[in-house]
Amino acid sequence: MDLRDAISEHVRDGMTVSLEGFTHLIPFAAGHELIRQGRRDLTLVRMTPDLIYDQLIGMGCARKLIFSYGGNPGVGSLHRFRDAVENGWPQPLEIVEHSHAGLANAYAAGAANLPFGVLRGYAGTDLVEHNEQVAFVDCPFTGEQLSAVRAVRPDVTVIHAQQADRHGNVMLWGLAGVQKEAVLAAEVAIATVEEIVDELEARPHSVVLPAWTIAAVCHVPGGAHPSYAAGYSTRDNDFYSAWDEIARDRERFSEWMREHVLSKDEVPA
Amino acid sequence: MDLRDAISEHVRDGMTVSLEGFTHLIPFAAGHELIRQGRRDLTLVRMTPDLIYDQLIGMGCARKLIFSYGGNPGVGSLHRFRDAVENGWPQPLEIVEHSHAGLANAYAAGAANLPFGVLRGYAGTDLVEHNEQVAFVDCPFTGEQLSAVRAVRPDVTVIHAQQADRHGNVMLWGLAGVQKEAVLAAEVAIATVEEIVDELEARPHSVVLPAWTIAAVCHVPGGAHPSYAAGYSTRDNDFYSAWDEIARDRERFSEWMREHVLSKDEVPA
Amino acid sequence: MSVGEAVEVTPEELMTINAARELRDGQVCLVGVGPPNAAANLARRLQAPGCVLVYESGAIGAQPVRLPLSIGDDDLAATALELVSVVEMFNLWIGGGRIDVGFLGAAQIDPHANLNTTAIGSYEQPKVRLPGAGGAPEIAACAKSVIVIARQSPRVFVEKLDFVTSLAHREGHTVVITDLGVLRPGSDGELELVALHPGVEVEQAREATGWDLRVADDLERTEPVTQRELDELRELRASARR
Amino acid sequence: MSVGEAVEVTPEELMTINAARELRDGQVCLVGVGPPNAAANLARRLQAPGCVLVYESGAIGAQPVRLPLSIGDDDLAATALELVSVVEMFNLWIGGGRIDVGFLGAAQIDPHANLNTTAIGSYEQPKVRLPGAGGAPEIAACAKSVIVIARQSPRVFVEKLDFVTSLAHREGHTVVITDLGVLRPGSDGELELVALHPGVEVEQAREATGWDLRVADDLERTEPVTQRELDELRELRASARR
Repeated sequence: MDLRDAISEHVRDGMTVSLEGFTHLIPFAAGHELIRQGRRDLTLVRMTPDLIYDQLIGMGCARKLIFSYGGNPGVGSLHRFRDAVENGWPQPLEIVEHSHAGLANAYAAGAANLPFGVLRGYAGTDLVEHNEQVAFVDCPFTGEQLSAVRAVRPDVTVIHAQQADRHGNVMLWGLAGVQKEAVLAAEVAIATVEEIVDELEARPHSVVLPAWTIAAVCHVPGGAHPSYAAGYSTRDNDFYSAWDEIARDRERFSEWMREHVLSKDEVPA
Repeated sequence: MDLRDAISEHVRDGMTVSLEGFTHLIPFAAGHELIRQGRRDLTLVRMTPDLIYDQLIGMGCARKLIFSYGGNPGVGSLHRFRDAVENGWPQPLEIVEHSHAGLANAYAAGAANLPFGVLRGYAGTDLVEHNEQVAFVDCPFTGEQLSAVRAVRPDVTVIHAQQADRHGNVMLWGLAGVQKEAVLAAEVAIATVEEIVDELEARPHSVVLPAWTIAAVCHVPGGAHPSYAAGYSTRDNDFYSAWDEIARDRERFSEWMREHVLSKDEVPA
Repeated sequence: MSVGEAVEVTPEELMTINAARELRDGQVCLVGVGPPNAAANLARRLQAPGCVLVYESGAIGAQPVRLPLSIGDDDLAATALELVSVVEMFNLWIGGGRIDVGFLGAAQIDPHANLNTTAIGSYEQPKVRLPGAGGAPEIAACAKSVIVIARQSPRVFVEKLDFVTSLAHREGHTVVITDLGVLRPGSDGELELVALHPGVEVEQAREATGWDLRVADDLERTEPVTQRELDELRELRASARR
Repeated sequence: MSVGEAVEVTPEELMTINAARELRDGQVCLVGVGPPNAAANLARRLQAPGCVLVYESGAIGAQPVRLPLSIGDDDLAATALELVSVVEMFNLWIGGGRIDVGFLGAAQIDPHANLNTTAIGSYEQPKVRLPGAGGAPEIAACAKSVIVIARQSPRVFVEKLDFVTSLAHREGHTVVITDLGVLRPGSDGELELVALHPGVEVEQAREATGWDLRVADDLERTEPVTQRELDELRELRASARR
């Protein structure tokens, strides 16, 4: 399926959308397509907003962000995220802020069709008072108090994977992040893939999402750049570093997006 | 390490012991060693007691059983388990009875160092009133009532795996059951393995338990028989069928155990 | 037992074939040992080649060549699209509501299709201690629909269960297939006889039920077992012994 | 900055090398990006070759040849003993209490070693919006011990945090390594200066702390950085750029 069609069919303004991938396999091409189609008022969910949500936020696609770590890993700030939170540019951004463990368990609860997940952590931190999706429960056996996170159930989850077969089964391998949970927690899932193969062959650390869990598979080689797909590409660390300068300035950011995203057609940056 | 030494060093009378493996990779040799060493008053934990606990129960090793399905899969009853529950032979057996989902989540909670796990299910069933390790919790966000299971934390978990390397890292593959959770929930874990290799090589669906999670690795080829180790053996379905006759009669059972377990030395049945 | 014109079938074959007929292409089926296993694999050889088999042992999309004897056979793992841990199977796949059809059996079934697989007699001092719950409570609670396979007799179809192991009473979601016919819950949840197998009379079904059995106004007949259905089932069964 | 006799090091090198010295062979270390990453990999090249590196991205027992730039580099996955999902990493490995040493950084640290990585100024209208929690709260709560690496200045070492992101104040479990020296919590949990790096005076440390800094009676000196430590660290750093 064409990525353009998959996005326009499944993602509407105001929806809750998760583009997952923990450093590895981030679905940049799908994020760019959301930008090109001008989606607005999205609630974006991602553990690490990373450059992809920096771009979506800077382009005014997001009303709300549910996240757990908003930095440029190994580089520094996400300037568009910061500008939105600090100065409301290009529009105010409501934030719902978890720890990694909290948001991972919120996805896992969603995938298990449970209304909440239980974990240690949060106690004593200021995260609790600023996030209504965190609460406490008492263990019915020991009385110990634990934290609870409200399940995340995205309307649409998008992932990037290495392969799909002709039946639409999707396989990824390497660092698998929370993609399985994010896909299974969602109403609808879309996968972009590096390659369509006749037959998937299980391999070390491979994760398969059966065709009946994925609404649309789109063939988008390089769709994770500047993130990477193990076996197909390597992380473009230079671009991650360069982004710091690009995103620091509103003008330069907008210009870069015009040149590299808005004027392109399904080609990753 | 010698299996005899591993068992005698780590398992003492009265302990809570889990020998896991879901149809595949059941640690029979270790169970037989427990019988030979005459362990008593054990609390045995296993989702499917299977023939291995039928043998331990019939030999009087168990005071209590925590389980979720006490049948001979595809064959019928576990007669020694039934005789203990129905007639208290050779001694009364206290039972704590879960559903599969309940006990699996009890292991998972134990492995996560949480006092309880949350799931759907149990509501409306009579399991609840007969199992104090099941309770209910209210979702702090939606008010929905869900069931909770008390974490299982065995003193010792024993598993059988295909391979270990010379550092003591253990690898299994194929149907992985709840072994990872059972190992990580336990105070101490013992693994019997088919083969010791120089270097583990990850393969499709392989699960590695690092050396620092396993107290003792014992080289016991065939240690899962009549269960199996994918890549090394196949399930001895004939023995599972034959067990029905052997275990039906107390005398015949005792004789079989004398001949095939008590008089042997670390040789699986 | 003589059914329809010519084909001779055992009660278990009759139940298995009628259960197999319930399955549709593309459905995701959670399969246990015994008749469910045979029914699901039979359906894949007949009208539902694209029926997806899921085993609680962790095999998703298994395509066993031979009929597996246990749900943990290597053939299931080796042919599966994916393997997952048992915890993941129950939490993300069964609990997550991804099973279209779950199969259940029972030693006792009540008028609302609740099931007992735990004990006959009292729980503390059972006359017969049964295997217990296994995956049944969650399959009953979380699968989109449930097929119960059970021989119909007053000892099995009882007014009140000795022990409630699983609740499979959700309306429109449950079908009970017996050696005499087919039952489905009515609008109030009580089971109703909706079809009889060829050659079976209503009175037989009533006598084989431990309560006053409701019979649908438009009681139907199940289609006679065809030679093809029987041949495929027997070949499947034989394959398990090879 | 001149340290000891001869070796010239930057403040970050000084902190990294002193953090690396804390690690012991066989310890399981949860490693983040930046100095922790360098410190843990440096320790593996020096006194702790058997130190086990765990990355929250899911790599257990990673043995990167080059210093990884992000915690999700392919080199980590390719050399790891095992890969797990992020949910499993946080629940079974970090939450399960299997980490011996966790590394944390902070924009602000208070007298009880609580950490702020969320925001400077008010939360709703921050002067500086920082990345946020990440894995820090659970690492702080669940690791058996914690090493905090932070440049010592009154802006960082503050009496009261603008935001409490993580609580790392458990007695005996925390060490704070700065460019001036080493701090550990005393019996009441308040941080105490226990060592100064060579050439640093107590007064410098006091001035660089936003509260009245406690100094241990038996204040020690850290060992001067050796040429070998520095060479290994610089080679490691250079490897990241290759």
